[in-house]
Amino acid sequence: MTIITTDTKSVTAPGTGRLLLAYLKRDKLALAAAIFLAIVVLAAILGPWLVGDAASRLGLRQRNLAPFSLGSGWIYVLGADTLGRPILARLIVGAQNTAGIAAAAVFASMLIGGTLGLVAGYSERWYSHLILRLADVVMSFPSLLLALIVLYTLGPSITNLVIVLAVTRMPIYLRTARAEVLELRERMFVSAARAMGAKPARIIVRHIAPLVLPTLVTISAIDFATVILSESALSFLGLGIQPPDFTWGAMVANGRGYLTTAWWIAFWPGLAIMLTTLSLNILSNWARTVADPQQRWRLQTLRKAAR
Amino acid sequence: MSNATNPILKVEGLTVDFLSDDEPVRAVDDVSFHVGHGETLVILGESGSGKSVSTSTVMDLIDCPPGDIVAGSCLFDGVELSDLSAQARRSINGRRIAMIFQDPLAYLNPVYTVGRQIKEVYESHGAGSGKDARAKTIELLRRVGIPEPENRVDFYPHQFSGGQRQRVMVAMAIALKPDILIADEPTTALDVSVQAQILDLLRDLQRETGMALIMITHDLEVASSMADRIIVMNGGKVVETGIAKEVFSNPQHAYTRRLISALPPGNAAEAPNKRSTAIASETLLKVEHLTKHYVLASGAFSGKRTFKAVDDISFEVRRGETLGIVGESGSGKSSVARMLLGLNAPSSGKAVFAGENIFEMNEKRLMAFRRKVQMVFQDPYGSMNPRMRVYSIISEPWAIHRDILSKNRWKARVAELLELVGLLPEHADRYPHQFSGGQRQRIAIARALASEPELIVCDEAVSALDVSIQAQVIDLLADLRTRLSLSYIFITHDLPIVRHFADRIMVMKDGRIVEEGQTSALFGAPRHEYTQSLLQAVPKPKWLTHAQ
Amino acid sequence: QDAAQEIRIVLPEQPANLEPCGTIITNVGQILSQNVVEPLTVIDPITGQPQPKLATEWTSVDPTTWRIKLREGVKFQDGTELNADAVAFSINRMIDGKITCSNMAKFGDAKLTVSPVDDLTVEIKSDRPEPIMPTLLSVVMIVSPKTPVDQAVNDPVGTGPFTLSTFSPQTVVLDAFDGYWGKKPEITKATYVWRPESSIRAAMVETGEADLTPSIAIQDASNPETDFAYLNSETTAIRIDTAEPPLDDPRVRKALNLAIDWEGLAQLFGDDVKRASQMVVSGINGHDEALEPWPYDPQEAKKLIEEARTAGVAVDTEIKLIGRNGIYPNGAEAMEAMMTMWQDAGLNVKLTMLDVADWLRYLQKPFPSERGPNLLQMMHDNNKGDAAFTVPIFYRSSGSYSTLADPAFDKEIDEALAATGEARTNNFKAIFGKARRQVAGDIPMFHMIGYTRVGTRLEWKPDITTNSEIPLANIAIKD
Amino acid sequence: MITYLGRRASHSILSVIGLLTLVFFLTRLTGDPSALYLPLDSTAEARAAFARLNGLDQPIHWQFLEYLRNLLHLDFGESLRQNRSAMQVALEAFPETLKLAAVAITLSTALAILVGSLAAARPGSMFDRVASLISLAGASAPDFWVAIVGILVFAVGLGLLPTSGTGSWAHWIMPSFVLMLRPFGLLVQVVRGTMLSALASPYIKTARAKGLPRHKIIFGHALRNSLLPVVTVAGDLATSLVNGAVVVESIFGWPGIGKLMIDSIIQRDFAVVQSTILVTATAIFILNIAIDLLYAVLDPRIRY
Ligand SMILES: Nc1ncnc2c1ncn2[C@@H]1O[C@H](COP(=O)(O)OP(=O)(O)OP(=O)(O)O)[C@@H](O)[C@H]1O
Ligand SMILES: Nc1ncnc2c1ncn2[C@@H]1O[C@H](COP(=O)(O)OP(=O)(O)OP(=O)(O)O)[C@@H](O)[C@H]1O
Ligand SMILES: [Mg+2]
Ligand SMILES: [Mg+2]
Ligand code: NI
Repeated sequence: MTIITTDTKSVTAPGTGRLLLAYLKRDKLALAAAIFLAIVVLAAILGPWLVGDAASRLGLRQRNLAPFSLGSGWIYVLGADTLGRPILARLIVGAQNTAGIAAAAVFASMLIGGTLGLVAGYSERWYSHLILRLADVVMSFPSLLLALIVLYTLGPSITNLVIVLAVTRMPIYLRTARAEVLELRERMFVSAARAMGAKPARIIVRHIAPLVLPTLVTISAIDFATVILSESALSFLGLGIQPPDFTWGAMVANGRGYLTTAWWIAFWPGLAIMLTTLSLNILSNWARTVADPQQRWRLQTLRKAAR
Repeated sequence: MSNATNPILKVEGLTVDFLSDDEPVRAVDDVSFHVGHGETLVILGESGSGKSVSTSTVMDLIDCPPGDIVAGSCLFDGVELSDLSAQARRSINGRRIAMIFQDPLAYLNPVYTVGRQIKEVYESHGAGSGKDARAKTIELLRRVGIPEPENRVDFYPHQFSGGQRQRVMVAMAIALKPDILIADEPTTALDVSVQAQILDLLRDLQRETGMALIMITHDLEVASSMADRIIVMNGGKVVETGIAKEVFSNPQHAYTRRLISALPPGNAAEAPNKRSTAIASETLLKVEHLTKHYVLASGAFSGKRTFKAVDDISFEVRRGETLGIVGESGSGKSSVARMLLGLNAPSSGKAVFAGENIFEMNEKRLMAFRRKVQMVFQDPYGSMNPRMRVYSIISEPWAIHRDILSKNRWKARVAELLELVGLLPEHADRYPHQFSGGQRQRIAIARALASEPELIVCDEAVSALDVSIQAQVIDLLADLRTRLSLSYIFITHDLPIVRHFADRIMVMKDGRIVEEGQTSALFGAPRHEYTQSLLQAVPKPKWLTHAQ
Repeated sequence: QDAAQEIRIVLPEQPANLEPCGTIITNVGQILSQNVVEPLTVIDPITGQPQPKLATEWTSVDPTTWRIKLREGVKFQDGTELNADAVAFSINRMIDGKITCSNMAKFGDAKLTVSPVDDLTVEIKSDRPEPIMPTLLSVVMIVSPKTPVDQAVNDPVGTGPFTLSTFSPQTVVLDAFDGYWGKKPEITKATYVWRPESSIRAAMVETGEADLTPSIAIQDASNPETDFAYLNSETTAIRIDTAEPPLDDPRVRKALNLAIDWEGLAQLFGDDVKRASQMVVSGINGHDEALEPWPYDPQEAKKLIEEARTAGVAVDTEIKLIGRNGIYPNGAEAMEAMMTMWQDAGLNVKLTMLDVADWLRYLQKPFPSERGPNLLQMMHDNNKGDAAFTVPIFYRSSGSYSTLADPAFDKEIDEALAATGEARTNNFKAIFGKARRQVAGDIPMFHMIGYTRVGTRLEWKPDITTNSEIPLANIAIKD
Repeated sequence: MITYLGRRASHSILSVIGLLTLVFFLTRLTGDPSALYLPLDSTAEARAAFARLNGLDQPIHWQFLEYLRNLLHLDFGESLRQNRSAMQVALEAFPETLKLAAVAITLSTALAILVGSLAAARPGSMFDRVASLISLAGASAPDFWVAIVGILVFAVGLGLLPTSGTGSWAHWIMPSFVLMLRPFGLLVQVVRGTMLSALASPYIKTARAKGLPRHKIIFGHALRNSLLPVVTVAGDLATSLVNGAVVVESIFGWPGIGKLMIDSIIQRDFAVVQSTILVTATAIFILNIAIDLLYAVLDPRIRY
């Protein structure tokens, strides 16, 4: 997640990084979230190199090994999956594809949807209507059908998967951004900027976007989970990630049939998804506080005067 | 009259800080005052001296944190307010203590009709509901001089003019005839005649119910006409306090003396002025038959209703000239300004700026035009992006028009501009919500000056400033005019200021120009009866009227 | 009517329609077959031999003609009499091509003509010898002559012990038919609902919301009291595309068979699965009990691959392993495991999982051009008693799944198809033997096991036919 | 207003027609249905016959013209799978989905507004933290996971609720609960975020100065000003539910349009795909028009 810096850089450039760190320390929950995300990112980068082999080694005779059974070594603490592979190793290795796909899809949909929404909300020209009706069309278009069409016309690949996910998630950003713009553009400071001769692009980027962004980021943080889970639904069609590659979403889907007998197969990856989403949200709330000058005091030291 | 022994409100040693990572900002420093039944206490003081903060504290409106009440007590009717539960304080607010806020647009909820917002006061304190409350609301609006209150009651705040919104605030505050009314600059956007009406209303209320009035104003005439006692604040401290007449006739503190001396002498006609000396013959702006109809909220099935806010007006501004626009509140002054800036589309008419009709410019020409014309808005808070620091706000024109100033000089120039309008360079790091009303207005002026335009439209640009800072800003504007041959359209309710500063004056009423002429001619021999009434309505000191 | 005599059955899938000509489709057959509509013959689940149903006797007049004697006194649920005309009507409706008739597929491209001989006798002629006609007749569902001929229906009327009373997106309800010719079933009413999730179906039987559910997943079959395993006539396999190098080399194909840890893989499908050496299960005419499956021998596999490599076979070519999502429980896992094992053996195998429609392109001729060397996951279901439903499509060069092109083998197959009795059985056994030992054109995996959960209230056990029918008449209520 | 509605409606109709055209051609890129409808071992002849029977042997533009012509007679084609009118199939399933979606969205929006507002009223408080954690956990948990565990616990374990199916009110509890999780979690966050900004606005000070009770300040003034994004997000979530809640529908055996759509897509039952999309698209377009009108109601500064 990017931290929204409206203009902090211009004034407090030297200390911005340190300041943010201080703000992070003030919010213990956000700090924990940041640490967790850092671990996920590390796993994504180093995972395949660290435990890549273990993650793909078959162990048909220890399928569905229960978690915390110590006999098989630490890598099996979280149990084994339906092919007897250690879940811990798979979680670590899966982080890469999971985070990569979800981040790419969420970011792309937020960027494109948000931009189109800003334009559609600010402008009253023909293209703003066109954008909105296109969004309606995308919303009405079943994502599975889209996936199938992409699969048949473009073939399976991770890029295409990201495209499908991004396109289907786009309308929510578009419409939310637009709704906020509809109100914001009536505000006086927007008129003031126009009166100063600011071009629409500048008004949108400098004045409107910073106020719209927090909501979009909030949505995107939750969308992270949605995207991970719907990615695994698409792999059913052959568009999703294909074995031997896998994601947490695929792991969850894999354990679907085993909830009664081997809960851990779907539970751990589900938990990983949940914790990641949770962390992203906590961090996005934190960023929201940092970005809002009227809320920022919550993270400041607030040195009181002596009395 | 003054009931000093048993005041209804007694504030003692109030000290308020605003906290952040840096050193706390001390807004109010050991302030004490009191007010009794039927008494009027006027708080005078420099802009940013803590007037609003100290009165807001009484109403528990300062959020702590980031605010921090370091010390002080507020005794209301013998009860220490800070000891009361939140619930108990709530039931006092609105019913027994009411407040009129300084910046009416920001302080009105944009999504509710004003009627609803006033009605709510009745309803939440169990003083009427439904039809009954509505009838009372309409009556209130009528009393504060809103035209057609039966219809206007269902309008939203943005459909009112600045002065009308201020009157809505007044109406809301006096709805329940409170024991104490705190009026924070209640007449800054009102022309003299409406102002007189509002002041009369407040006086009537005081007579009727023995209401105590705490009035914050920068307007010495208003102060003198209302005050029983006066306190003067400067830099967060009370620097002088006393009976009104005493303070006016025999000011003690240096700041007070400076204030009083800025009061224009009785016959201002030949007082020194700041009118321009060199007006070119070149016409900069020529407005012809400008008209604006506002479309009023129309239900799905009723036809469109329109309201004619500006009705066929024509005027011109020459280079280096200051055109003052005065007129009744709601007469269409701001509407004209907004149209000239291309913010509202006119219903018909032309405005030719430097040979080109503003209303027919394409995007590109409009950009170039806007570089040359700047506006200071009537509601300064709303006109600044809440997420931007003052530095970014003031430097924005340079960011938009890259050729004005090279980036490495922005910082110095921002500091310079802040100082010119009487602020400190370190204010550049703050956000708009951390300023007082007058300070925001000055930031807005600094921003308008930043792009070095040819024409500045000032809509009540100095209305929230105390006399000393007002004088400083006017000097600054006058100086720029001579140096850069700037032109101004100066919209104000403040007759002494226009008289002092404008070369030509245009008087508006009901969307029309009722009179226009050179300043001295107009002030010397007003022809239209509205102009005459304006000039006569100058408030008289209370101690004089009282003596009769 | 008594609630105690009513049962609820929960199926995995909603039947898309109730056209009696589609009873070979599992979820249609499980509702209609033998309940609402009845065929002329039924297959004995143990011997695989046809037994009388609406036909009481059959004789082969000449190699292409069969004469069928019909049961007397049978009435359709709409009151019409069952007679030769009605049977002719049903068969003609099936073969006319005016509706899409899935059951017809069992007849291949045979051309049939039906002629009533007398009121209760019909003669069926085919354009080529059809020695297993009585077996084939088990897919001919006899419907009332009032059924529209040019339109598929959702309200079938047959001669079965139950009539269809409701078909909604949520349920199918069958009510007992009073005028049934045979023994009156104990059950008076059956309600069918559907839930795709196996664990939910199992739970429904557990809570008593339903009485019976076919095919639950192995991991849900956890209660020996209610859960019954049955060999479900399905055989899983991997087809090797023998036309594409390096798979055209028999050594590589054998290596593929040898490289799999079969015992380990069997873990995925439960303890009761049977390792398969051929594409039909025992009980099907032609199944060779003596045929040994490939063992697990990774050393041998590696050796064979090395041999092939030295012989100039491009064994490092990427081989596509094409799986189909949802083909059978744990199918995807199996593919993943097999891919890993083949990679361990030194083959460059890459897995792609496809959706049905896409997968079908690889399964059936014409195959996609430039398909490259590929292995295809598949499953074959022959519960019709005879290897004729298996051998030609897999091994004859004209077979729609076949990648082989061996005229000699074709000839053997043709002979087997035309043979009868002992000779037929032995011919098929020889074919399976050759396919396993010499050709190795496929990798038979397992004869699969189905699990059915039957509520404690019912007296019933699933068998090999359960995948295609659940005759309510066979279900008894315990008291 | 009327002109806006008129223009909006005409644009929407055009878009739906465009959508249908798109769907018509694109679905036909996804493979030939005949293989799916005939048994694996059927002959080439049988397949040709199938194509002929269902008009699939015609050139595609010809099929499209045929489709358009039939549309004019309100004939939306026959389902390949179900042997009956495709539109009838779609219209049978749609109300079921709509009912469930309406319940889930209304409840979750109402609850989220309550919880989100209260959380924003005391940011950083225990309530805020707990509400955020719970709502987010619900929103990011795999829905089938919650559904199946719910069934195992409440139906099998405790025997309180039916496992699945439709009928009594008890059948509604679990499906609507599962459907509510994501909207609830997302909306709590959106409400909380926008409310935080709204609560810092000057007009809140006015409300306090008026002596309004706390709940009126929060729900009357702040909430009303933050509803725009909330309504938008709720609307978007509603559309995604209208489009079908596949997991819930299939696990709970709810005969809705989501499962129907998926099945039809997988089975290439083109007429049903087109009909379901026509139905849901109409609903979605109407919903979006309603939401846009709601903007103007919620914020008087917005005018069309
Ligand atoms: N939220 C805040 N954070 C930091 N400083 C603040 C904040 N609010 C007000 N101040 C500072 O407190 C001081 C007093 O402000 P206050 O609004 O009381 O001034 P005022 O006397 O009402 O001035 P004016 O006449 O211009 O309205 C000012 O210097 C202002 O900059
Ligand atoms: N958006 C609007 N919709 C309807 N009426 C409006 C709108 N804006 C302004 N008006 C009306 O137009 C009239 C002129 O408004 P304007 O703001 O120009 O007055 P003004 O001369 O600036 O008054 P003031 O001195 O009080 O600020 C007022 O009666 C106001 O109620
Ligand atoms: Mg103030
Ligand atoms: Mg105005
Ligand atoms: Ni004034």
